[in-house]
Amino acid sequence: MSAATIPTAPRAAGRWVLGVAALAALLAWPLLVEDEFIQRIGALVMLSALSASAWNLVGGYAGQISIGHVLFFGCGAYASLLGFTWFEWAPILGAPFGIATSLLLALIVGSPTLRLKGHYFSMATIALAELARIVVVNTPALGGAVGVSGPAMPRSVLDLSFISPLPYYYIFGSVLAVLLLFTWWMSRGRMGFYLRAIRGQERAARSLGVPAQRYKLFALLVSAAFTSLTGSLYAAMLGFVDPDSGLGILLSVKMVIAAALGGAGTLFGPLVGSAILVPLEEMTNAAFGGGGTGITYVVYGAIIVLISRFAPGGLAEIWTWLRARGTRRGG
Amino acid sequence: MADDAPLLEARDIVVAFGSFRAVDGASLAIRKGEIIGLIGPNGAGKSTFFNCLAGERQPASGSIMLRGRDVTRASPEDHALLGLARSWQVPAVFDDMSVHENVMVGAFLRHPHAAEAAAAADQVIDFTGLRPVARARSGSLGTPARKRLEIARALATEPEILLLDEALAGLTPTEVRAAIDLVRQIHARGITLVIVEHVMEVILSLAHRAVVFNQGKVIAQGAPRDVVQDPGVIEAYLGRSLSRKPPA
Amino acid sequence: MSIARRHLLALPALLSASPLLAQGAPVKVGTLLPLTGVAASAGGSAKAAIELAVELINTPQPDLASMPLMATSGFPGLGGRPLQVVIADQQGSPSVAQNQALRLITQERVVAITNGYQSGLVQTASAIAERHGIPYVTGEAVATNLTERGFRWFFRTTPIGPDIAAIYVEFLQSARVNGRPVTKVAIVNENTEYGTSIAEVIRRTAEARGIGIALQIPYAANSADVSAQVLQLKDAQPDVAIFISYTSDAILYARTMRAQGYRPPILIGDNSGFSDDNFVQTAGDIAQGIINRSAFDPSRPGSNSFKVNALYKARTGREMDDTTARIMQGFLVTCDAINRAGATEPAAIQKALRETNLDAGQLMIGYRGVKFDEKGQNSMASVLLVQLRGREYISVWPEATATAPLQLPYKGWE
Amino acid sequence: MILAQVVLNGFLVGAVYALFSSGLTLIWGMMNVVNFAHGDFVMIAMYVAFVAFTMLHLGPAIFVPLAAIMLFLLGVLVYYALVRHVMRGPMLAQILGTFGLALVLRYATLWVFSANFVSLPENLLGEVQTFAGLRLEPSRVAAGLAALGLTIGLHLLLTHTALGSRLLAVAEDRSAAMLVGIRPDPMQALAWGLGAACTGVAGALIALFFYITPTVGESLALIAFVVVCLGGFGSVPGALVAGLAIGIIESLSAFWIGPAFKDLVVFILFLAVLWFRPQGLLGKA
Repeated sequence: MSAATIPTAPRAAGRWVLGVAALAALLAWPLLVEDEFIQRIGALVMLSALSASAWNLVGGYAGQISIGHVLFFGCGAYASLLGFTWFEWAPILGAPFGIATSLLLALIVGSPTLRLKGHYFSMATIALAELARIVVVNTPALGGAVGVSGPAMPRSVLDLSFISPLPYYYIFGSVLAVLLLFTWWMSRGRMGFYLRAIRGQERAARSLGVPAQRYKLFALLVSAAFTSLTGSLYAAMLGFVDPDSGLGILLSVKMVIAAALGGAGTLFGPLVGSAILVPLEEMTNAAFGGGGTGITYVVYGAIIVLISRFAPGGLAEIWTWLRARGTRRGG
Repeated sequence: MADDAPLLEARDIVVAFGSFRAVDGASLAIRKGEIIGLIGPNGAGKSTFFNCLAGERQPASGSIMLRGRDVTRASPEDHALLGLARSWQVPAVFDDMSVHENVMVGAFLRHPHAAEAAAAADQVIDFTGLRPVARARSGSLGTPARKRLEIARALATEPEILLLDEALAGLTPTEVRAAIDLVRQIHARGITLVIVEHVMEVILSLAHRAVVFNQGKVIAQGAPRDVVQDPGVIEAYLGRSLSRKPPA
Repeated sequence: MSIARRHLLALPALLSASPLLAQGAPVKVGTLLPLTGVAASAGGSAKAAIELAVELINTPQPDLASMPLMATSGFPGLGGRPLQVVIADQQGSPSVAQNQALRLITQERVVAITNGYQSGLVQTASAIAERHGIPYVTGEAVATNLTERGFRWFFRTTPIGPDIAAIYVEFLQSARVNGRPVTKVAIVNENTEYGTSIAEVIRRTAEARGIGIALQIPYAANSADVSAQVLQLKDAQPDVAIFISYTSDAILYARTMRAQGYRPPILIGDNSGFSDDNFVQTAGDIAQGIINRSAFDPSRPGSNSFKVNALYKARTGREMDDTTARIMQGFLVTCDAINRAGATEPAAIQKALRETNLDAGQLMIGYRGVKFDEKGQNSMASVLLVQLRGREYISVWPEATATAPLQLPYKGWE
Repeated sequence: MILAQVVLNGFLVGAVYALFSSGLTLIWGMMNVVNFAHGDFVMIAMYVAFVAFTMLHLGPAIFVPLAAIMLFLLGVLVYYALVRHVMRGPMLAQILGTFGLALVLRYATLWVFSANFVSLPENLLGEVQTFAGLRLEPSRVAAGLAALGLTIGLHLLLTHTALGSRLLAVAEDRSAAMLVGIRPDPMQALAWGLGAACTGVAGALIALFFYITPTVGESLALIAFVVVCLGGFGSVPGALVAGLAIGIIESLSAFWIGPAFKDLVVFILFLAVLWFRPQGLLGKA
């Protein structure tokens, strides 16, 4: 990188120490906590971070706000469980087919929808996901409204049917690590710059020779593949998917808000967002859900409102601000 | 490509908005090394014509050749690849990126690897005098710096021809002089320039050839000083403003 | 003020009353219900019923002495230990249902889990219970496949699709429209799992017994408008229209049929939406004579159903509907098994559940009894038909158990 | 005859769609702020009508304006307390903030009123009328007329008044508007107030014939978003046209193809329109 962007040696060293410590903490904490419910929340954080990070490629870096990513999630989830229903495969073996279907769908719908600007694009993605949901609901071969199930009893380890949430945590975490490494590599190279330029001013980017349509489509393809894989992993863990839980609009929105909360278009934003949202949702539900008063969502919603009110750019904004302050004080 | 062939040539360009012909059969040939000034009253069609040249808009009829290739229907990114760069009337910098990163986006066109692009961007930043703000978020810049950044970003694509759309509008006289200097230095690097400008001073002091638009047509072209004395031009456009003696 | 508020007020009284009578550490039972999301209204009713059940078990109820655990306080089989329920919100999500099942098992250390509401959620939540070896009893989920999974810890007290279809078809075979047998039947079903599966089993059963389904109209639940379906029926003029809907659509159908002036000779509204007291209160006056299936007939004074309903009404101001009653019955069966197990070990409770053998008199609902087959399905579950009169459903069929004679044709708003 | 009734019902449903989209046209379409809580604004207005009728014994002539006023205040409050700050950030922050707001409104209502379904008597505006064999519900006709009235009113406000041009100026370019001496905050707050007030009228009228429950907004909101987008952002008449079109298409496709597929038809047509007109039906290119 250029002279201007090379961090000074002590800061680079500090960053390495911080990174290694964070990684160690991420790897070790579930082993130190014995509570399975907490471990499971950890696994769900990873799952949410996976889908939000996949979304982040298109929605964050390229700035194309898709609210229909559940389409790809559903492809993965359904491919896994249909593979079992039709051929008695271990659910995870359906994942490649889910990814293939997602890529195909992304290719077909990507070109026309990525032409659309702003809200029109978002609405088109919603419409596409809803279309998929309605088609599945009305297609008995795809499980219809009833949904499809995985193996009731684990047959082999390949079924990924574990009593403890720990294996899920580490499996999801490893896939997330691959995705984040890719994102990191991408963000530092031409593609990352081009996607951010497209987000900033697409017309200006194109005048600088950025083939916007091609890059957006490529981002969508990678994003779709990882979102689909997330769906397959989800289905393997849950052993059940129906049109609402696999293709419902709420899931798309949750990918968006997890990324937005942590900071869209940043590497760790979706992970940070998920690490806040998922435990918050589960904890408020555990604490207040049984009361039946809805206070669960009042608290959950209010915290989201407060974050958006005080850090509209996501929590990454606070981080940048703190770092800027630190630099100023240090320098 | 023969040396005497035009670098960029537009023939009989027509752009219609409904029944209104914004550009109505305009033609223009630009040779390598020229500085062309496009002038004309508001709504004369010069901006629309400019956007056709830049590949931003496709004409209803007519053809555009860039370095011997037909680019009438080519995308803006293909224009960039062929060595045409532009700035925008309303600066369109990437607000969330630093100045250096903005310039890198342009540099990536010829330097696919990040390290090379960064080095190339550094050179352009030094050339355009943006070094002091290189690390700043470009969204925080004022208008003069944004305009300069636009030019820097365009230069980073290493163009043969640079199209500037009112790059000097809204600047103070001091800033205008600095900008004129920059344009001269760009030209000195062998880059052909097309400038759309309202400020006559700029056209008169920079342009080799002025092209006057009125009602979608090219009504006159030639040396700026001759053109501004053309009676037809005076009547169509310059009118009162010419009574003021242009500065030397 | 709202009913939710009243629950809140009643709760402290309940908590402070029970320890006085029962002794020892409470035995925890978990219950999964939809307390937020589109099914929240049903979940709210069920929650009130579960809380009533806890109160009934923990305090002596001589009036209900024919039912297990009612005459005593707490669990006599466990030295009088009181019952404590931990209610969790599954939020209508299969994933949350699993999370909450896991929380109930690992954090709350419940000895059994009950209910769950939507079949898909019961499926995922019970898979967690199965892996952890904790008994799971559902009182209301009807999807047939739930008891086909070979689970050893899963039990179901409610009648399922085939039982439901059988009673409808038997009724249709005996019913007369203008003096002739029923020939033309139309089904309008919401197209999620509930509506689809019930419609399917009715169609199969009816066709097997020679009654053709002339028209089936699946529709998407929570529609803003249902007039097209009503007009389709008006056009087709079936002898019988069977609606399978959730509460929101049930209300809209009743209103739209009135607006479009459509009344079939026989109108059947299957359970869920049409049983919901919300439907009866908001649209009952314009749906007079609608026929519903139910296992719960509180219209006969002196019966357990009547008494439980009266207690529920005193608590909530509303009638107990069939779904709520089936949920409560499932919960009571679980508690009876825990008591008979004489221990809180899951295996003991599982064994006691397998040995369950309750007769009709020991239930608060109209089943012939509760006895689980090898798959965990209650083989004695049964259904009867009820008809809306005023704001009450009265049992009308089979005639042997009916409180009042059937009235045809359908009156609607007149 | 049946077909005529199908089309008429579709038309009236379409008018309802247009009605509950009218407020969104202003907030999302003109001011370019995403409002995920729109459906819940409608829901709040329905509860205002319900409380006014059952507890205060007020008729529609009073509770409709009352809902408009209450929602106007809610809109202004939401603008100053939340939206103004959220607008500093990217568009995503609006999704985040209004999504959270939607949850708070929806479940605070559930807290107060419980999840039970309630409704107003269906004959508050009179009994069903029959004209030439066609059946008309007065409450739905009122909703249709209100949709028309609100659309025309909003359109006139935006195109024919000084206030309207100031609103548009702020929507177009906040900083440019400041340069010509328009204070953007009061204008934006006013837009939110007006948008919410339209929503208030819509909710109170819809309450006349629909059931009321805290989650009712959820099922209505998506259609409102499609209506505004299909009509074209920034086009008030577009939303009316789009609403009516969707209503009629839904009704006909539900009758002919089946109600399970009516949304399928609507979404396919929606995507087709975007394919040929990426700016919506009446939007500017």
